[in-house]
Amino acid sequence: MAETSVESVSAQANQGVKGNFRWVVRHPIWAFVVIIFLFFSLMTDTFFSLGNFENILVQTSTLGLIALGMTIVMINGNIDLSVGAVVALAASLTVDIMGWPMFESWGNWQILPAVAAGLASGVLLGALNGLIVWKTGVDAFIVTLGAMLGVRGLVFVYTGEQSFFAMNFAYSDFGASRFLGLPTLAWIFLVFTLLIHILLSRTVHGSNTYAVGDNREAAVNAGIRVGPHMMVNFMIVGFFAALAGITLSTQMGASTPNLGRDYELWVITATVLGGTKLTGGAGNIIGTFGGVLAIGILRNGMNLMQVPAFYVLVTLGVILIAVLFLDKQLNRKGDGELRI
Amino acid sequence: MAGFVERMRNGDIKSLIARNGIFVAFVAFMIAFGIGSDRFLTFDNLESVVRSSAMIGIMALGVTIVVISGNLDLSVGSMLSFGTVMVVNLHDKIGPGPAILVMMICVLLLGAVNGFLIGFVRLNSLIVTLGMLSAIQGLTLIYSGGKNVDVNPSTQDTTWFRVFGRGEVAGIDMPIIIFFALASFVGFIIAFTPYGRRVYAVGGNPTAAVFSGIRRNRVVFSTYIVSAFCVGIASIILGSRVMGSQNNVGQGYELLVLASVILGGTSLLGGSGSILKTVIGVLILGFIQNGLLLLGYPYFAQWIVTWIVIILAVWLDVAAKRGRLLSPIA
Amino acid sequence: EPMKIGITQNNVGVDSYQTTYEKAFIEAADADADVETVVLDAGGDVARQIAQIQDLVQQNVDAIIIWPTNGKAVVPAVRAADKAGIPVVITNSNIAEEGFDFIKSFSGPDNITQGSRSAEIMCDKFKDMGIEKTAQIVQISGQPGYTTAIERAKGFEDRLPEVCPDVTLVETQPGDWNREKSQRVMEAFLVKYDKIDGVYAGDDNMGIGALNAAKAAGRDGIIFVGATNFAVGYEAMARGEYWGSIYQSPVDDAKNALATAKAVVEGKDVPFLNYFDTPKITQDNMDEFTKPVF
Amino acid sequence: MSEAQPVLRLEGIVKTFPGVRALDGVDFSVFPGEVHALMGENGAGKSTLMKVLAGMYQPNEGRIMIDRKPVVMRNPIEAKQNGIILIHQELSLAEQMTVAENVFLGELPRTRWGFVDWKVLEERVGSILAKLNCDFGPRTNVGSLSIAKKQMVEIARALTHHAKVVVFDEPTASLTDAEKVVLFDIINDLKSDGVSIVYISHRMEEIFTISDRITVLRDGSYRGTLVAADTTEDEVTQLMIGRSLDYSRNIEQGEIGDITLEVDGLSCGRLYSDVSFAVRAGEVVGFYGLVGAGRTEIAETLFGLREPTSGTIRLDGEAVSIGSPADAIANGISLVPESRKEQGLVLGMNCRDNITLPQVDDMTAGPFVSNGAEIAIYDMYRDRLDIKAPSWRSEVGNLSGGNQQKIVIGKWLAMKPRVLIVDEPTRGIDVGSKAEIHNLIRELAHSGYAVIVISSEMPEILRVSDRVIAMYQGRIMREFTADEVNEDNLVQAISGVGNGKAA
Ligand SMILES: Nc1ncnc2c1ncn2[C@@H]1O[C@H](COP(=O)(O)OP(=O)(O)OP(=O)(O)O)[C@@H](O)[C@H]1O
Ligand SMILES: Nc1ncnc2c1ncn2[C@@H]1O[C@H](COP(=O)(O)OP(=O)(O)OP(=O)(O)O)[C@@H](O)[C@H]1O
Ligand SMILES: [Mg+2]
Ligand SMILES: [Mg+2]
Repeated sequence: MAETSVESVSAQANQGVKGNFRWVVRHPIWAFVVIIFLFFSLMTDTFFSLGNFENILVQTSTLGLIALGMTIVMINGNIDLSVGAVVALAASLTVDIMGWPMFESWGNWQILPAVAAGLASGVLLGALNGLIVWKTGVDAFIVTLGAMLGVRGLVFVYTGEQSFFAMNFAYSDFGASRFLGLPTLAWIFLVFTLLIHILLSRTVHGSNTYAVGDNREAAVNAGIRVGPHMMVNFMIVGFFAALAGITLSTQMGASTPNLGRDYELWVITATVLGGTKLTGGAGNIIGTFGGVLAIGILRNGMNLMQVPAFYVLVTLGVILIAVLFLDKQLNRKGDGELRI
Repeated sequence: MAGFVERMRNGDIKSLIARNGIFVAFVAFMIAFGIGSDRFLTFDNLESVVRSSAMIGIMALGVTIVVISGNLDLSVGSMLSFGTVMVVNLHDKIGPGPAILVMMICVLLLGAVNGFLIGFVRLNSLIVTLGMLSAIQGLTLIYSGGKNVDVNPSTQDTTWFRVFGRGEVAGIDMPIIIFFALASFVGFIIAFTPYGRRVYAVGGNPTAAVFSGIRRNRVVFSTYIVSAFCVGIASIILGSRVMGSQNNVGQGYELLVLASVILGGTSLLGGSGSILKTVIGVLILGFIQNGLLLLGYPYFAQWIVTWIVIILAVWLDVAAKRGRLLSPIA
Repeated sequence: EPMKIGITQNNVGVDSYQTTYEKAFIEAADADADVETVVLDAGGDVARQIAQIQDLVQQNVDAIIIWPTNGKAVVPAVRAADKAGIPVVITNSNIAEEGFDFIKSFSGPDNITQGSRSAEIMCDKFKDMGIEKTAQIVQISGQPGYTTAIERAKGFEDRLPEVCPDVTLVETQPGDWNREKSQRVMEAFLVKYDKIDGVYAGDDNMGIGALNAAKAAGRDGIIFVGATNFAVGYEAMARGEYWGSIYQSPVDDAKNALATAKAVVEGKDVPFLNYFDTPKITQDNMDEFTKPVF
Repeated sequence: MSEAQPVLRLEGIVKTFPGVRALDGVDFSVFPGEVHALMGENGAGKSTLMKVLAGMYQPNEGRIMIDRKPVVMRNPIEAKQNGIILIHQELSLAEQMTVAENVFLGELPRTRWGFVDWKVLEERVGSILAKLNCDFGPRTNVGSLSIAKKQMVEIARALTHHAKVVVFDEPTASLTDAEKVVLFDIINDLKSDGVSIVYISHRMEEIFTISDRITVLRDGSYRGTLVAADTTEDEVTQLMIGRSLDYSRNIEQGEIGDITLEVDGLSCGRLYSDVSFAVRAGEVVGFYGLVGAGRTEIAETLFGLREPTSGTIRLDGEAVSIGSPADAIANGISLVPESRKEQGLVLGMNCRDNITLPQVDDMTAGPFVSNGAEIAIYDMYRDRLDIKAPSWRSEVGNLSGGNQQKIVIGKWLAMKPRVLIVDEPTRGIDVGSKAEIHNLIRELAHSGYAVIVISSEMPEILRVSDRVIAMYQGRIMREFTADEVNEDNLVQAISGVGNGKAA
């Protein structure tokens, strides 16, 4: 067909010009990460050092782990606002259970059932959210907005408003431990990032995740069991929220009922900055990783530059919008686009 | 309205209930609490609940319109902090009238920034308003230097500014009157004017709206102006009620406001929803908090009950619309 | 070379106290040629505070002052700083005992004592009025889960039965350090309880919110006792509407913290619990105090 | 064939929606290896019946038998397991994914490790696409395809399975002739493999080309089954709409007035270039060309949706600049867009509000929209276009495809424009209504409108146009008057051969 050859010739020419920028166009957040990285390296003496990079990795690992799960549910066309509350629940459960008298004789092994219980709580709440979304057909935004309040309530019921302290120092030692030259928490984050990247890009479940988010009705028609599929994804995000709560509590050796407040908003921000669409069907882990790093570097860099607290808020807000704007400019479509 | 009357005449009560699941939820709820506590259905209590819901309610009016047009506004909470701090701070300096004027202009400007970025530049509304949430919070702190602001105590009882939060007309508190007046006004505009029709169309299918000659950019822009206007009004009431303000008074309101809008059955996808239902949503949320307090439950019980009620109410609403309880998704 | 002292605060801008503290801290540091500071704010988030402590360790400051967002959760971070050889001073509200080994000193008010003192103020007033056998009171506490809120409530609740065993605390609800929230909570209390003789609020800001509600409902004769005396509270006392509070100066708080940290760096001896005094203030003795600046 | 047992039998199927009895005791049976056409007016219940068959809807009454065993199919998955595949009337694709992923959606091949087996996937899809003569590869993004090609992707799905029954619901509504030929070959192949086909279309000539038997539905009830070889178009039409069609009722050309719209040297990037033509009041100009020829893009430019890179547009002799559809409407230009779902309708709104949307500003009583005026307009076009909807309050999204299209047309006719552009106006419209719409277009021209008709159906172009403009790859090749034009020279002009003036 003649008209396609016209198209493809010009498309090829296009590729030649833009070839090198293609990757950046697909992940504009990484351009931004590089820019702020250079900026803070030049502006402060303390930013550019291995120790600081490790700090950034560990500090972002909390948001980062949750963002992995959030990316999946958002590609799926859903959202989970309850992650912050799940962070607090898992942390409180884990830290508390490890101190139960029944595990006293277990020594350091007492950490295991506690961690298992913490993770299970996240997975279960995820399953509950997913089940409600599936069976009632109520939008995930609403279901998880409710859960965000309700789970926080459960945390307060469980803890009686108290913070818990991990008597077993092995727990917080783990949070500070290193493995093969990197902080263990950084490893956990990196390994799960890789796993989820593979899950999304290589497996059937990953492909279905995109399909369901892209066009739920089409997915139903094509015979994907959309309900259970979504439920699994909610369980994944619940797992990661719980895991983040646990790794965070290993850093603190303690838990507080207010842990994870506002995390949902920051995680969603990082994910969207990474190119995941709120409407579903698009996004990837490479972008999310960039989004998480961007927020981590910004916060760390501004701390090191001693930006006054009030201005940090303004700067963060403005930068969020600026990145979105950058993304829009890079992804501008050609003359095929209508002026809608 | 005409449809409503007609359906009543046809005796089609079942379909009426089906279409308005949220009202049923509301009534059931009021009865339950009325049985649980003898104070619940007293005039004083009802008035107190509606009064304390009025600010969330007024903000929810604007957010409803934003959501109907297919967007979100998460910046209302920090905008409320900003407006309240500003109007209270300026009250003693330039007098209540100018203070209100200057504050309204500033808040509308913030709304215009939202509207411009989302309507004309076409940036994602969730992230823009989230960014604005943070930026406005910072602006507020810079403006106030982080300090609480207060109306000079010696004028607190004499300034006419007190009317908005503390005044009464015919025994009814002013915030309630403003809330219902504004709700009727906005409700009529959105339901019965060409402007309202355009807002629904833009939310329902933006492409088709543009193909129908609607200037989508302007419509989206305008919804954020309306939202900012509502926040401005809420700021006046809050400032007047408290006669002072903190930099974080509005923190967390964005999600409460959104929750009540959604509770009323406005879909986040845009194109549907109504002010009347939002008002019901606001009242349900207000009564949950109050009802449990009266029954003597601790505050975190409110959160758990809110969880259950939000899901049940919205479920009832969508189930009624689709005519079956469970979703057909396999 | 000046010494470098880093501080991570709880949540600047959440109320005037913290803001005034920050200002006073920076002013005091600027006035002192020997000190250079890194001033950070955790925004109320424990995780962010831990990150900030790590960043300060990374910068190798000479001392770290921490205003804990949570007394327990910062302990491992404090321990890490201590391991890195950086002395830590805690300010305003203390950390959990488990962390005492890793800090040089605590500088600040004693929140439990403050709670007890508020209970005493309340009780003394009831005795004056002769209603200590029948009085019913309500409590409006600070943001749930935060140390200051918990300690003040605990101090109050423990002390009250000791001094006035017949006074009943009928209900406690949080006001989140927020005047408007507190006003709403009080409105609900007023509907619910026909008899309220006293209100204890976790700070004056919330106390004034409660007072607003009582005034609007036309309920006179309620005794309001708060903590952290704010300017609005002081003025309300002057008008005779508000009974008493605890006088606590953020300027003293800040200066005390900086001085403690400086002394630690210089290797001087400092008391481990370096409390500064927070006296009772009521309508009777308020002339002895200047009006708070915040 | 009649002695064989039906592979599929639907008995007494009843399906109701709030306020509508969409199916009222329909019987329908399909024999192995036959092509069974299902016909009926818009809203007769064809798609609903097929959705019941595919497990998307549960019937209120009646039963489904496959191989003489009653089955209950609660969802599309179970239908698939029973060997039933439905190619939807409305496209049902994941737009942001590749062709390959879409074709095997829900059943992607796996490797031993549970990963997607891309190699196998691409091979299998590649061979299916080759069979369908498609010029795009398995890795192409579906979102970048034209509607016709998306339709081919849908059709490709039918070939992934060994199905018992394949249902095509109006597959040709947006296919070109070339693709149609491929489709019919595929259908014949399937048939010779013993697969049964249910084929829905409003195009008589297709029905008689490929079907063995024809079942007609009317207002949700069964009207009869005819053997294709023994019947005529007229008989089928009679059964469908209760009367014969009178194709000759073509309204005479009225008085041709002054030039209303004039386009001079209009270009828009790579989409089309150097386009010049004029339309006079009282005249219908048809634009014909292959899909992708750039006709839609010209219409969109005139309607303010694209910015031309060069050239001028004149209305009544005055140059105008049209920045948006709002400007276009203010200038008296209307466009019935190509894609009803995306561009034409707000699916969640009711019928009345959709029809009056472009002019809602003018329908006020005081500050409020006037209920009466709106309903009057709705009623008028409902009657004219024979729109079948339970009431004006029905959500447009719940109407049948053809009735949705009628709402779009009604919406733009109600504007009473000076220049009316209609892009593929009768896509999915039944024969009766189609004739009615053609008459309407003629009538409008007669009363002084300037009308542009874009269509890929040659009979339609030939029937309504006073002049025909043939386009090829973004350029005007030739202009014909109604007297000159015929099928042969038109086909020649749009395929780029011959003596087109711009060639
Ligand atoms: N989900 C629904 N809700 C309400 N009514 C519906 C729904 N789906 C279909 N209908 C109604 O059922 C009737 C039959 O519609 P259907 O789509 O089956 O028609 P069709 O024969 O396929 O028409 P077309 O030729 O236009 O595609 C119509 O009156 C339509 O309005
Ligand atoms: N061969 C092609 N390759 C890529 N995109 C195409 C191709 N053909 C058409 N398109 C694009 O697909 C969209 C819709 O295609 P459609 O088939 O309606 O083409 P069109 O230009 O409108 O054709 P016509 O002028 O015949 O109506 C248009 O935006 C068009 O640019
Ligand atoms: Mg159909
Ligand atoms: Mg076209």
